[in-house]
Amino acid sequence: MSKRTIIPFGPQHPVLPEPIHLDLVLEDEKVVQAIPRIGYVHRGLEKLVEKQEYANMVYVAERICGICSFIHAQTCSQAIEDLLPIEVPERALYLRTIWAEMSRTHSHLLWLGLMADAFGFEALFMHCWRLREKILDMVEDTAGGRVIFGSCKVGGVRVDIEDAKLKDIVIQYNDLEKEIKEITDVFVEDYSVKHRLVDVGVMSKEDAHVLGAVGPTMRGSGVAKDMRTLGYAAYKYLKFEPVVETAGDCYARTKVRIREVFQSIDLIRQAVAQIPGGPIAVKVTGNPTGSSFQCVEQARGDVAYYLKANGTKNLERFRVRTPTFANIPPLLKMLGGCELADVPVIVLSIDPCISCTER
Amino acid sequence: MIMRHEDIAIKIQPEELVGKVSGLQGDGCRLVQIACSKTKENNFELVYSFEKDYKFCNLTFEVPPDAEVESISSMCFSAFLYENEIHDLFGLKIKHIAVDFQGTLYETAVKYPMSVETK
Amino acid sequence: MTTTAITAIIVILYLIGAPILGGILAGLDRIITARMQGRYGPPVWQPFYDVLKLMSKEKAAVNKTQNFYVFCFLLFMIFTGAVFFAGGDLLLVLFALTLASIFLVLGAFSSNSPYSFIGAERELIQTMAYEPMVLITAAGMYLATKSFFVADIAAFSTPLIYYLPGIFIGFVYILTIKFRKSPFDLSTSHHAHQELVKGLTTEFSGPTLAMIEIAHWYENIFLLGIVYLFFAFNPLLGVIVALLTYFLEILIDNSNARVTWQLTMKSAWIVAATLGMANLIIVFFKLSV
Amino acid sequence: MAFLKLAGTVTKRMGMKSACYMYPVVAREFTKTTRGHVELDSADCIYCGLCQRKCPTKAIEVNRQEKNWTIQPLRCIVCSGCVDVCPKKCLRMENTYSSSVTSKF
Repeated sequence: MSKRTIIPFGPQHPVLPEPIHLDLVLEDEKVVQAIPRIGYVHRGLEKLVEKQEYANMVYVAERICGICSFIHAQTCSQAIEDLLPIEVPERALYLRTIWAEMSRTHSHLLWLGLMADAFGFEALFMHCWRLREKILDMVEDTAGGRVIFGSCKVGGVRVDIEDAKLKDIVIQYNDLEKEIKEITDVFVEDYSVKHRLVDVGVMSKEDAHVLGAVGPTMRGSGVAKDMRTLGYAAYKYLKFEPVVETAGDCYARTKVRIREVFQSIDLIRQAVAQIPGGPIAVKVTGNPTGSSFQCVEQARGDVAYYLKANGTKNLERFRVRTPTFANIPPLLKMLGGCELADVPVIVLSIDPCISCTER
Repeated sequence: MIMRHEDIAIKIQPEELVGKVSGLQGDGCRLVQIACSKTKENNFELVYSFEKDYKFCNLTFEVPPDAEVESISSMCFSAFLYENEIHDLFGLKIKHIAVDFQGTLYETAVKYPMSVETK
Repeated sequence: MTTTAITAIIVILYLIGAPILGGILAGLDRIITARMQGRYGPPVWQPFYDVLKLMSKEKAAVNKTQNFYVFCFLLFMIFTGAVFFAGGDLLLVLFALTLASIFLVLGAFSSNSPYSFIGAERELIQTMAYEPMVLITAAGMYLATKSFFVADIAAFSTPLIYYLPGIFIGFVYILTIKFRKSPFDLSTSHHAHQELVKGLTTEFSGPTLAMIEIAHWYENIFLLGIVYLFFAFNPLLGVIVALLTYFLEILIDNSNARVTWQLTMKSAWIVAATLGMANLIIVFFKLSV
Repeated sequence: MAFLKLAGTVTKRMGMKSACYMYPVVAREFTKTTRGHVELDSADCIYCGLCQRKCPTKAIEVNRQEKNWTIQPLRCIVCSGCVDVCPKKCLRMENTYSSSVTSKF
């Protein structure tokens, strides 16, 4: 018999990191329906191909998202290399892998912090970001930028990491691993945290598949799919298994990301141990033709690039499907029937990046 | 990893789309993305990407700009966002979208900024 | 000097001192919290700067009654503390406290914003959650000292904590709700970083918000006053325990997520029913035999 | 059931140095590779305009006749693309951020 209230949630809301608008239809504190609305930060980056040379599109791609920046640049470069076509030197592939995994660890720590903030745990939030800062320092030391790495280009990478520095990264990660463990244990074991995460926003394996969820959102529901298995960059030489949890709730998605942080650290160790010497880039000549389709695993899920070229220095079509875009329909499914207090937790559990989504 | 679109593309006719998609759905394929682009002849080329066990398959077909395409969101609910996006950016009409934003998903300053007319 | 004169001096001291003390406490809270989170934190006077700035802001209210309710909230909060520190009736004190918080809830309801509306509903649920324990505290103090008057309770020669350890723990538990600290900062939190924005106080701004802040300082000092009562046999120990309790609350705030209202309600009542009631029954039999 | 899992960490942190530093009172340390801002050694510059053409945000303006090279720091996205193409290697990437300004251009 309860009265229905509509709560406008966003586009500017303190718990939402980015502008998405949800109209939440409430019965008391129960969400009956959620209607999404995006389009507040559309930047028309896909349209920019008409003005930018294909080599410059790497810079544009990198700025689609401030967090998965490197992997965007990597995917874009991969697609253009595919169109040209050129072979990238081994060392560059390894360096790309190392940077991509560094980007994954910092993205996941950022997300863990935001998640802690969503369930009202300020101290945990600060500590996650304190650890992330150390990774950002390492990134700045190797690539030159803090969140916009700027180290990837068509044909390879722009800067090399000396072997001594690579060893230093592994040493720093070894120390960091213990500190990260100390913090992530709180997510896994603390009573009040579990109270907010377990059985919240449950999505079944079937729903995850049918609704096209990607990344940790999908793997938290028990679908073992990780695009890194495709073997792009140096992943074909590294040993890893997709991280899977079966419960499908926010707790499972959190656990997937926590385990992926450690998996990434392990991948960095493997890559540093195996990295060959040699050149880091090849000369790029000619203009791309044909079309390429790339699927690469970002921290938030797989990103799909569809590039079409016509033999001129400008690409014809630059299509990016970002992970959050694919995760919005599953999000709507999860929001139906949840408590108002759980809305931020569920929205955060897909790791939304609305600016990515709208490009 | 080399994945040329040409290698995984399957050319179909616009009318076949719904049948093909429901077949792929039945096989347990997952919708990866839908992309629209212009062709040299000022037509729209649509690419529906599906994936199963890391094997990709792109359904492609061309339609004239004033054509109407049937939505696949009744089978793949997640298609509704892609279809709204294609409508808002390219101006291609898509019928029977599960959640139709009626052109308000992206309210761009230039209507249909990537359409063939505004070249 | 007569007792009335002394009482009057204490009340005046409270009226002037409580907001200053409460503000400093809030400032220390922010510094300690910052240190716990690995930050520097603001200067200790920051809460005063905040309130002064709020005072200077434009008066923007959704409607006129809102400000009236908030004013009543402040007034009754001061009244609560004044009666308490004057050594008055503990029952009157506790019901005046409830009345004060009801005025704040009314103020939030009157603004018609869905956020403050749900915040107000949650505040009522919270009131329901902590009220049994508050009443048990009063009853326990009465059973132990045979008086409802704060002056008599404070002058009681045996340490009250000796009789009421369970009630003390239970009271500290609900103190987390009253201080609006994690895990129970449901209706409004210090950071405006929850699903209800700032819940109860979303629609208040400028001088009105400053009044709420000042009322909270009065409230905090009064609540720590109750903690002090448990150790009133030794004033120095009482103050130390009150401060330690506040520190404990900060520690709890920094190591807990915000829980749902269902758990708040359940746990507060379980604490009241077990620790509070058991203690009450034991005291009853011990003192009557 | 573990309560207060973070209590140990937060108590430990109380006795430790803050993880933040008081910027700008304490200066920030830049690494050798940090991309801060673009600088020109105008003595070597031949005003070829390659950097202007390569710049993705059109932040650089080169005038060959007047021998003029200007950059709009607020448009620059510090991608270092101009530094890579400069034929005379007279463009440098400094590792300090460009200083704050009060007006846009």
